[in-house]
Amino acid sequence: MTDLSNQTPLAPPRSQWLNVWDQLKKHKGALMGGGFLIFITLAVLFGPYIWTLDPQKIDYRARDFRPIYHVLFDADAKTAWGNPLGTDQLGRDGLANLLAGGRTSMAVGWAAMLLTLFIGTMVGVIAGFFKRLDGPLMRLTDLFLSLPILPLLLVAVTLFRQPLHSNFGPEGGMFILIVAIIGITSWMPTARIVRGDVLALKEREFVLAARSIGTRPGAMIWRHLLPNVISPIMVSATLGLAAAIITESALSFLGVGFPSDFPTWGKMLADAVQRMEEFPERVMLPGIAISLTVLSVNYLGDGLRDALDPRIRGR
Amino acid sequence: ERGSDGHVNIIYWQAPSILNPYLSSGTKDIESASLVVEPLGRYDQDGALVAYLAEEIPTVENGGVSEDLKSITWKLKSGLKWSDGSDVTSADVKFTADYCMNPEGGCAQLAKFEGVDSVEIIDDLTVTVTFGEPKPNPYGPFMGGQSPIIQMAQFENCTGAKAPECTEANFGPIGTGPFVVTDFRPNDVISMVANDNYRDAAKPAFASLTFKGGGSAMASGRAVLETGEFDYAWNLQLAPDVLAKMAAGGKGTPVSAFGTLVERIEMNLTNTSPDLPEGERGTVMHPHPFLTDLNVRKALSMAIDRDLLVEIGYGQAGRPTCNLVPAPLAYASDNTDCLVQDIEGAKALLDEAGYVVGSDGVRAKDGVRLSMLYQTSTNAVRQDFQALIKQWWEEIGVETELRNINASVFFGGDPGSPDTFQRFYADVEMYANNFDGTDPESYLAQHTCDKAPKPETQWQGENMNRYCDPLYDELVAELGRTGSLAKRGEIAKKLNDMLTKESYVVVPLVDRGRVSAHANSLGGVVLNTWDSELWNVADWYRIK
Amino acid sequence: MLTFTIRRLILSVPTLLFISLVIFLLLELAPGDPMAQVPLTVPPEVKEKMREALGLGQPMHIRFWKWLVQFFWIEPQVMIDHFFGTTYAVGDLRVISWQTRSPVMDTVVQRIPQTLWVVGTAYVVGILIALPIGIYSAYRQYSVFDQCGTFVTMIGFSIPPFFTGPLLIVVFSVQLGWFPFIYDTTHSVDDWDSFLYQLRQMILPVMVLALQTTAQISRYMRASMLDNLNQDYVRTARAKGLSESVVVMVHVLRNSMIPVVTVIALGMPAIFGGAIITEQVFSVNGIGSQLITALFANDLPTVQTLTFIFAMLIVFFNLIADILYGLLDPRIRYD
Amino acid sequence: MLDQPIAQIKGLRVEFQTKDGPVVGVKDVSFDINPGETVCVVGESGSGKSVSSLSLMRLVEFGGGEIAAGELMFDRREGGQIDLSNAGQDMMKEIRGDEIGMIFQEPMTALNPVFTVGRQLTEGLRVHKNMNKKQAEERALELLHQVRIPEPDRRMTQYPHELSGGMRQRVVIAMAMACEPRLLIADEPTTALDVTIQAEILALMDRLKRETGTAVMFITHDMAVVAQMADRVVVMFRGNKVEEGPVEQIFENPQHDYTKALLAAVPKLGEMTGKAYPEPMKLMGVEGQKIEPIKGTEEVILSVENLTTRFDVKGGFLRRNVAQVHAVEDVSFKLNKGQTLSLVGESGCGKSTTGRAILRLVEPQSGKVLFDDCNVLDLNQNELHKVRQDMQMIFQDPFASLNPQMVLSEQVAEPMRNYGLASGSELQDRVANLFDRVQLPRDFMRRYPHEMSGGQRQRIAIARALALNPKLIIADEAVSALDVSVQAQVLNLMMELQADLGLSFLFISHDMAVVERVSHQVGVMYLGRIVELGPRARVFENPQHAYTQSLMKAVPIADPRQRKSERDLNFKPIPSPIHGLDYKPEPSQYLEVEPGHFVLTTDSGY
Ligand SMILES: Nc1ncnc2c1ncn2[C@@H]1O[C@H](COP(=O)(O)OP(=O)(O)OP(=O)(O)O)[C@@H](O)[C@H]1O
Ligand SMILES: Nc1ncnc2c1ncn2[C@@H]1O[C@H](COP(=O)(O)OP(=O)(O)OP(=O)(O)O)[C@@H](O)[C@H]1O
Ligand SMILES: [Mg+2]
Ligand SMILES: [Mg+2]
Repeated sequence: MTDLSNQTPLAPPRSQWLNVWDQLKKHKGALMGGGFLIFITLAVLFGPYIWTLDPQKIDYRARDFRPIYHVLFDADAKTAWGNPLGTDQLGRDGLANLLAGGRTSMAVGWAAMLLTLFIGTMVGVIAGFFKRLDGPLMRLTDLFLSLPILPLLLVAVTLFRQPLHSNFGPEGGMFILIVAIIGITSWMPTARIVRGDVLALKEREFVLAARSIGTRPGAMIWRHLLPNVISPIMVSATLGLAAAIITESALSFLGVGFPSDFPTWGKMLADAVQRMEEFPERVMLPGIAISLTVLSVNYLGDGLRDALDPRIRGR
Repeated sequence: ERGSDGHVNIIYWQAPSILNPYLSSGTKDIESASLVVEPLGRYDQDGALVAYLAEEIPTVENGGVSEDLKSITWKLKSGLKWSDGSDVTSADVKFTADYCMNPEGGCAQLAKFEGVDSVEIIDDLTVTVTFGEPKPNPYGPFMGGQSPIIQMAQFENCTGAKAPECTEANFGPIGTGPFVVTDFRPNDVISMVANDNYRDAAKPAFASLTFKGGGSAMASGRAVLETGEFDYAWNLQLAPDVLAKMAAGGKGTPVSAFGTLVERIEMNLTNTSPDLPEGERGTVMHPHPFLTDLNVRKALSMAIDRDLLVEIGYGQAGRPTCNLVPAPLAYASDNTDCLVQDIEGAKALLDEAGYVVGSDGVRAKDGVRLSMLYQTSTNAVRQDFQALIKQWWEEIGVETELRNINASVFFGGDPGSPDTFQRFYADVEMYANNFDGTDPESYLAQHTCDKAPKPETQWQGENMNRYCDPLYDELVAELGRTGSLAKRGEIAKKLNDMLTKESYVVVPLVDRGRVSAHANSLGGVVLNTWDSELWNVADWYRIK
Repeated sequence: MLTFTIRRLILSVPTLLFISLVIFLLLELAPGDPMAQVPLTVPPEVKEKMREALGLGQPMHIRFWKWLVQFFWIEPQVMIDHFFGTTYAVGDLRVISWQTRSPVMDTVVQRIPQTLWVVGTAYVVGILIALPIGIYSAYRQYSVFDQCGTFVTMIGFSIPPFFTGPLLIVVFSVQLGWFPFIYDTTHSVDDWDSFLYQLRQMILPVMVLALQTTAQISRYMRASMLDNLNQDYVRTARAKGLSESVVVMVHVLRNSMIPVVTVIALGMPAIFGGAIITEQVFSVNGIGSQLITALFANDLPTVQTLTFIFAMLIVFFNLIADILYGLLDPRIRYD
Repeated sequence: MLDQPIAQIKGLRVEFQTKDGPVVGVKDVSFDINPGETVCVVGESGSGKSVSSLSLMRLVEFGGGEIAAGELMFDRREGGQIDLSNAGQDMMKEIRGDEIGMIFQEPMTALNPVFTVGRQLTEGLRVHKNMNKKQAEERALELLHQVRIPEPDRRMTQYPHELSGGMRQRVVIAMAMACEPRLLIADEPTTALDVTIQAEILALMDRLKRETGTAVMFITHDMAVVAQMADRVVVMFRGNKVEEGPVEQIFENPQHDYTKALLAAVPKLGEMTGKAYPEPMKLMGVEGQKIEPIKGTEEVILSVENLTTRFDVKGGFLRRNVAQVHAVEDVSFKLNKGQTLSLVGESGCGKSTTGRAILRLVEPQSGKVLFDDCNVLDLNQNELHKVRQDMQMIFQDPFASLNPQMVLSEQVAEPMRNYGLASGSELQDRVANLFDRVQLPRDFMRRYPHEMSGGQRQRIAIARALALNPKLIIADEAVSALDVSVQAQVLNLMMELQADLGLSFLFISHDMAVVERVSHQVGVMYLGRIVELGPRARVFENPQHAYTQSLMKAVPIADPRQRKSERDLNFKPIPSPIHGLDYKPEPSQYLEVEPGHFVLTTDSGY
């Protein structure tokens, strides 16, 4: 009789974030992804203070050096300990460029991704939630989908470069411009996906329940809808980061990106494609950096999604 | 023997959009059209004139050019036939001139006909072109790839505003050249077969030809040098080491030749500070704070190592130069004093001029810092140049900010855009330019005072650096009046020196040649930078 | 649903008109000049004359109106003429490209085949690879296959085609010499051998493009399968004694396909839009390269027309996606 | 060999591999099922009933479970016993659906949303019985007739979401019975159904058992159903079997404490006869319970007049509007302050819709809802927001009505945030008080809905509804999904609150015994109309309308000695509430048979 009354034994109450962390800890991929991401972020942030070589410093006597490991398969290769990852055709240091390029690429990737997510989620949620705005907002997405990015960028450069340049400097201005353009030209898929999910969520009973307790639309979106569309947003985020880094490189490639003395991974990759056969490391290194970053964000996103989902967390 | 060598494949990484050179002046269009339509005479690989449809090149000596230099009389070869079998007559020649000079036609080669008063038919095979003023160089009309003869019968109804509507004619002009178009896909590919009515019965050796356009210089180089899919690739603008690596593929050979194309840095003599109001910014109203100082300009030039630029950017397709007009020999100045880099000298010069190095490593004088914006179009080699030059300039204490602009904006004349090379909202800019044919007169005339781009002219004009020297203008006028070749050369050299070694407003860097490549099995290729590269395609053959 | 479709179709007319206006204004605002590619040797006066000949002197609204008339009134007539041999449009001015001075639509029609061959095939191939990968990785979540699949697809997604393209060229065309890499657009398929050649010349660009498609679609497929695999109805299906393959491939797949099909439908316009970088790398010269050359040459009529066709396809396929969504998922209703 | 059991479960132990290490779902369970016998498995929520049955189908593996020990002997149709616990999946494929059929617990999700009912019904038949499409469809139609779905032909081509919960459940039952399995596992098959349908289904299963010798393993928490159906009863508690025996023995002489508690908590129809007002239930193990009648007041708080709500029906390939569901048709009633009015009726008769329409969670077509003398239907969004502070709803499905991503304390705090009633630590205090009030431990505050048992979730829903101190609570099947012991607790809680705070309840339910216990007034709904309305005692003791009478007759009695035979039940096919667009329903007219006791005189469709 005694043990009838008490319920299932209780786990000690814990903070929500501790729970998320606990869960994340068990996701090997997420841990590795997160670890690598932290590593690479620290590297690009503080690397330049440790590896103090100026990435733009041209030393044409030391040009076309191979990475140091190259000695392993070719004893006579031109290498130097001063340039562990080799140098490019102008003798600029590979490692220093990789670090400096990473800074820009990561910054552009993250900023553009966040902007994309912000606009996409907002439009998607609003379109899904307010029936009256659905039509106009979806037509707006159509419009943005059909805007060609190149002329858009050229227009933006023409209109805004000067003011941004004088306020934020050449790099800062261009950074804002590029992030903004990538952001406003890539939020549409997120918006559509989020809208679809919100449309379905809206039919769920807990939304009805929330209405019955007097939840206003704003709070409804914030408390009930957004947390439940986190999973597609995570997918968009991981794909978005990669897409932003790639788009930035394509823009540099087309000559509308950052100033030429401002390396980014994408630009390094694009520049090195010509010499791919002779100096594979020049494409491989930035390529691997991009891929690993994207992969680690992807794994981290997977893990976070699992961890944030209380249903899975319970298991 | 005609048609005995089968098929030949040509690749241009820019694709031709139209086969009528009068409606487009793109190199790709002119050169592809040169397979089909021909001028009366062409320039050969040395820049000398050779007769094509004309019996001979008219000169003052042979009486073809009048003594007063006001008219030139061309005589067609007899027995010439269009590819449809009809005869080529002087009416076609006159029609060609009328076609281009029609004010509504928007003819791209109008400059060739500049100064032409009238074109008269003398007889079936003879025409006379009369100029309003004496023309020391009367070889504008009907000379070179830009100005071929088109068939009157075909284009009769296509003059003026109707020119663009004749798609069929523009895509498949009837010509006298060695090939005839069978299929034209704009911006893609042209299929051609040998012209049955070509004047030399033994030519061309190839029965058919494919002219593929599009892709990249990289891909077209590969297709000729590495995989052998194509026989001829045009203008391989590739880094020298990349090209060398490709050439090691062994399927083909790169060939190079030099013309008048010079990569240069232009110095802006006006102030383009964004703080100035629009309308005054970048005009002669506000002189540049420090580039107006000859010493600064000179120091900037001295700091540059042109040999290294060539080695890195162009290899066999470039050579260092200090001249705006590097060729032909008669016009090229012997100015070579810029060829040796002299960083220390540059520093000394600046010291002397009173620019002292500040705490940030940048020189300044009276509060004016030597800080510059250096712009150019987007292009891998130019960006390498920018990086190198920036480094040198920083070594001598000049701060440099780089900017690269999409070529279609930079070279476009959109008056609304702040980024065009005419508007020149920067301190220095780099690009390449050349002149048509072998006479630099109009080229040098681009630096007269009135050619400066300004708001009133919608920023159109060719005198980018707003250079203005009455002496120079006077000399240009004199050049226009001078007929003697020797005298002309002298004046031209003087003008060249005024712009370069005397004032350093134009800082030439590299004399850029052209590298193309042909398959090892393709014979008869003679690279020509004065005219269409395909000028002698009739002589090409297959090495067996 | 019918009313929904009709309403959407009607609504798409003003939408499209508005889009076309926005595109037009955008292109007008964009810096650039059709004379940018004219050699510097051509003097400014001549350029000015050429600009006038292109009609650039006219005010903006007149040019827009002209374009509207040409595109919506004359071009359809040309199409009718073409199919029925009538002569409605004879003598009317069509949308003329500034570059080629020929009707834009003719070039488009000429280029659609190679774009469809290459980009279309790549899309189909990409989907065909992506679906099984997505399904199996979800079915065996966190298995070795899933991990590898994730790895490879994410790598594929994060590496730009301007890298994979040349890489494949170096390996397969230069080193091994197996496939040509300059696409022959004049090649016509009329027998087995020419078909084989067509296959060979398509393989490389198709591979590059399919990699991207595969990466994306397989991610969506996997996520969607995962959402459905744990649903109760799957257990019900199993309890009926259906085999695993039927359970997964019929019950789960059908539900998972709902979002994926719409993603696929939304990707369709891109097929017609071509693939700019890949087309350039392999000289395929499809619609994508037409657009990019036109952009660089500031050939506004072509850019405007192509972008607008693209916009029409986007609007159309978005409608299709919405309708498909409604048809595939009986729970969704439109009213 | 009739004495050989058809299935023997011996020492079953099922473990789940979770991220926190293995969890034991079933510890040690053994029992047999003989041919033609109905074994009822009862027990509290989470005691391992479903897991045991899933193990028998070998479906636990797909949910991450593993049969750690034990044997599952099964007697094949062709003879020969096999141990299912180590049979291959190929073998299982043949057995599942064909020899063992299973009815699942949640009808809402058990059907594939994108296939038609017909397709899902015929699938199994075509696999196991080698029927062609036509034969299978004929058989499916026959099955739908058997489970008494209205308009079976139409249903074949409909999608699951187009059916009401009860109909879906019947489709699932039909599916399980399609191949006439030798063993039918029914996991709470009738929980979502109203008494009449429930009675029909039970009768159907009974007939099947008799005619084909099918053995039935029946999982339920409704002791009345157990009493009606079972031959033998197995009682489970926390993964173990605690008691097993013939049904009479279990009911009359329970041995284990848990069984005793369970039986004590069962509300029995007729318990309230003679009492004018509802009163709380006597619970075992609760000391000092005060049991007092709850009188309430005579002051009208909610008055519904001629409420009508219709839904559009889309049809055809293009999904055009083809008809309307007349979900609520001309409904009027009055509810007094501090009292409870119950709406009863079969599934799909419009009870939930009525409740929602009052709160304007669905927009009614016409009518009046006077709450505190203001017409709710005329309010704009802002005024509505204000009114909702006084009217709250507890939803039918507590799980669905809680946000899966939000911790419980937040969900309870949300209404107070919405109205800015409290914030900061005051808010936390009030939430904690509410938890105390619904007798949930405070350390549940950080949990998520899925971490709770059904009963606990329902209490959260109640706490949330109470947060605003409303005057009226609409409780839509608030206790149907709970097992009896929890149900009793929740009912007592609600009555206690009513007594303390003077709450009014609109209580929606199909469980007549529960309704009898809690209501002051009862309204019987049929096909969108109220067919009978009056004080609880009058309606229960003197039902006037034919439908009410049959409803009363169908109520299962929690006494194994009073089984109803199939003949007592007189079933009428249920008409459809769907009518063409041009259909004009006539207004309802009532006859007052006794003071306050009204009966519909116009046609109700019954
Ligand atoms: N997939 C699973 N993973 C982990 N644990 C599970 C899983 N399924 C069931 N359990 C656990 O197994 C135990 C038995 O669950 P089961 O579903 O059999 O309960 P039940 O008796 O059917 O209860 P109810 O009456 O609520 O349906 C519970 O403690 C539950 O938490
Ligand atoms: N959103 C809707 N769209 C269309 N029809 C609906 C909708 N909601 C309910 N219905 C229909 O309205 C009728 C009444 O449904 P309601 O949910 O009110 O029934 P109920 O009495 O609560 O039944 P149950 O006891 O099964 O919950 C049913 O026929 C149902 O199919
Ligand atoms: Mg259960
Ligand atoms: Mg209901």
